[in-house]
Amino acid sequence: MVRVNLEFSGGLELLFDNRKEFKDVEVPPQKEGQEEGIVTMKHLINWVKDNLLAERPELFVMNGSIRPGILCLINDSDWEIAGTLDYEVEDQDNISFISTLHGG
Amino acid sequence: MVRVNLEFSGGLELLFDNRKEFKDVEVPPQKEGQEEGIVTMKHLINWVKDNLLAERPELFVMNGSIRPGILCLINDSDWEIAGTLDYEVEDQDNISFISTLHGG
Amino acid sequence: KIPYEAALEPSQLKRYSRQMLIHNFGPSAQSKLLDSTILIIGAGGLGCPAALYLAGAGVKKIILVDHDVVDTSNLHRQIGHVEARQGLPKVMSLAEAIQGVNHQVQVEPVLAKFTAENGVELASRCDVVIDATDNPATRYMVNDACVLAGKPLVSGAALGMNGQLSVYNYNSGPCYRCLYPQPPPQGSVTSCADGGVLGPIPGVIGVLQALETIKIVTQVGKTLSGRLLIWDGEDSRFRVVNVAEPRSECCACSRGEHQTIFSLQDSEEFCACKGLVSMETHQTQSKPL
Amino acid sequence: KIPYEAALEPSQLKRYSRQMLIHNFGPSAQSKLLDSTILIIGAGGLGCPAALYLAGAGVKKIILVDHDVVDTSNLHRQIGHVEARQGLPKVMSLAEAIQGVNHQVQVEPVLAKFTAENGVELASRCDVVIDATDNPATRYMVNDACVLAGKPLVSGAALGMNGQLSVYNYNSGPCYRCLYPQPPPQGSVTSCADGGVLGPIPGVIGVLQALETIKIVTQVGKTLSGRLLIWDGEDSRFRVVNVAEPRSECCACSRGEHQTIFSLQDSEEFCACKGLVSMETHQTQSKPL
Ligand SMILES: [Zn+2]
Ligand SMILES: [Zn+2]
Repeated sequence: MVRVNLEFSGGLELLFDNRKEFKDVEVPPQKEGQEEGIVTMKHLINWVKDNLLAERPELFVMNGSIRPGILCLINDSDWEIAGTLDYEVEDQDNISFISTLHGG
Repeated sequence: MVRVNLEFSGGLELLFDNRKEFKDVEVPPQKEGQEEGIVTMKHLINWVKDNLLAERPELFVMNGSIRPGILCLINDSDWEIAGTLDYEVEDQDNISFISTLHGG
Repeated sequence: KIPYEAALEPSQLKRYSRQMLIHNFGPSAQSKLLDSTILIIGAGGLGCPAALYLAGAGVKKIILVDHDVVDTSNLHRQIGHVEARQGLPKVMSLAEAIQGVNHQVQVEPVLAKFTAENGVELASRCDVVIDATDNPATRYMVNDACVLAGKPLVSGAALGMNGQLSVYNYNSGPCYRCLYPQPPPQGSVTSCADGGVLGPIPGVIGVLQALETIKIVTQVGKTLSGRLLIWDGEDSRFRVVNVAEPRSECCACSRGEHQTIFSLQDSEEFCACKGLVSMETHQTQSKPL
Repeated sequence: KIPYEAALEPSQLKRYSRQMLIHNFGPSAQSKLLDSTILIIGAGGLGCPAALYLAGAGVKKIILVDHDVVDTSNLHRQIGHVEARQGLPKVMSLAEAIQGVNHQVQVEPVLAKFTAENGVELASRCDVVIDATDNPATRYMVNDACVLAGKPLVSGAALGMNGQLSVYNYNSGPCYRCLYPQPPPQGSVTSCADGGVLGPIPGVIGVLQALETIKIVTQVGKTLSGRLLIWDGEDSRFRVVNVAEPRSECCACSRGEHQTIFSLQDSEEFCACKGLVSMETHQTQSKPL
């Protein structure tokens, strides 16, 4: 079990009942395979889809990851730096999902 | 001895040889009176004046505190919230001094 | 009950359609804007962008206060003025720019300083006050006028490559004096004429002043009341910090035994006694800091 | 060696005096600005404030690219346009506004889309490219033109009450494709015509684009290269986050076996194959998100 702070913004909050912040959320560890007991970003994204997402999952997940056009930040840095899907989430991590904007 | 991160901005850096950041600065504890061994903000301001300030001390300190027109932040909050001069500085505190602007 | 849309004319519906589409904004917020009067003190680097974006957003009326004329050295940052209007009063020049963007907005140009004589009356006639001035004496007086008239104050400042912004006297938050009870001593204040300023610095802060004003009028979003934006444009660093609660011994807003400002004459005396003068930008003699 | 001041005419000295006073800026930075050409793609909500502040700052030349005309629904945020110029091409309208602010700035209005045919040639003729467009297809093409021509890209975006800004292809930092290798799928992109936008949002981002451009041209300060500004105007929250290093398998900028973009025709094919279309704002059919 890890406790994390989740955030959805840039318009993405509309998929989450217009809620931008989920503080101190308990995410249960994954149960399958070699990674039992830990929470990877892959697992967390799936858990968010099943438990927090209010509508249109195709606008949040795609091919087992987040949909292209969504930025993911782990503790205010691009999740690429941390290792994307394989990153093991730690207690009190701040994880943000932000829609990339194209308007002007 | 405490180690703190100091910052001067909003134009105040001009008094510090145009240097905005002093990372991991060692400030020795005060030696007098009942507060021996600790570092209060009052002591830190005095120490900064004597050890880091490059010019025109009258633009940094006044009547034993910082000059009116300088904001002090302790860990990104107004130092009023922490207790101003009496606050006891802790290791790795981020302390910022920022000149208040009036131009437009 | 007539829906809000019905209250908007077809030309308004089209003009404001893009902002009415925003989630949480909509026609009710637009109607509040169309009914609001904004006082902008200073028609310079901050006041120009603030006024133009509020005109675009469709406020009912903008009152502009400034005593200065358009100078060549203003043009790099005061984008409501153009070369052809050099020498004209800034309030007339900016009024013309506002009307060009949106003729439905009423403009009242006041060619005067903001003083103890006109301050409270001007603040009383508006919904939000924007401090876009350039010196501490006027900033204290604008604050006191807002406290006396009970109006929210959106206060911006810019110098060099740094900007600051907050909202005062709003939503049980502090006033400007709560944050700055003591004025800066003489000789410690740098003006844009002394220290210089890069155009986009007041540009960003002025546009943000328009945004905070829109948020106050429409009650959409969370304003900077109780918080202060500190922006270093040189490093592209933005910080929003929490400031202290209203000061219980504030001489302006505490409404208790510590209150000493009961009129703008008291405010004027405070400034005189502290050596603060309402300086002309081009006449300042202070040292650069 | 002639001092830089001598290279400036008296009228320029006065006009730019306020920015030349800034510590670390000075006449040498001003001379670089006076010698710079900036390409602005999009003369709308972002392009208007970016162009006006660059004109004020005194760049040598601004090339404006846009194929659209001024519409009533633009006026709330596109402050380079006025009611009297509705129906005119945006590049002509904004050119007129630029000349009003500073007739010494040369303006080249290009009434066209930014395409595979004209893109690299336009980028090659400037020092910095500003992406002020409104759709992902053009954003990929603008990025690729910058990589092919070796020019820094200042890229801004705005929607609803949110803004984003970064600098790409500069100072060994990543390009736009390094950050966004996969384009958003069809139906997931929201335009300002769908989702709405509050005027000050592109206002702030556009002014910040002018500032980042000035910093690149003058080499003063630290740009947003390798960092991304994420701004929530509803809550007044600003975050500057670190983004990853240039992607070694980037199809545009990696210059290795993974490079597949060798011309803007390749870029066009990429967009076509990914279903990205260079949409007109008023023709989009995508769902609101
Ligand atoms: Zn107060
Ligand atoms: Zn790349």
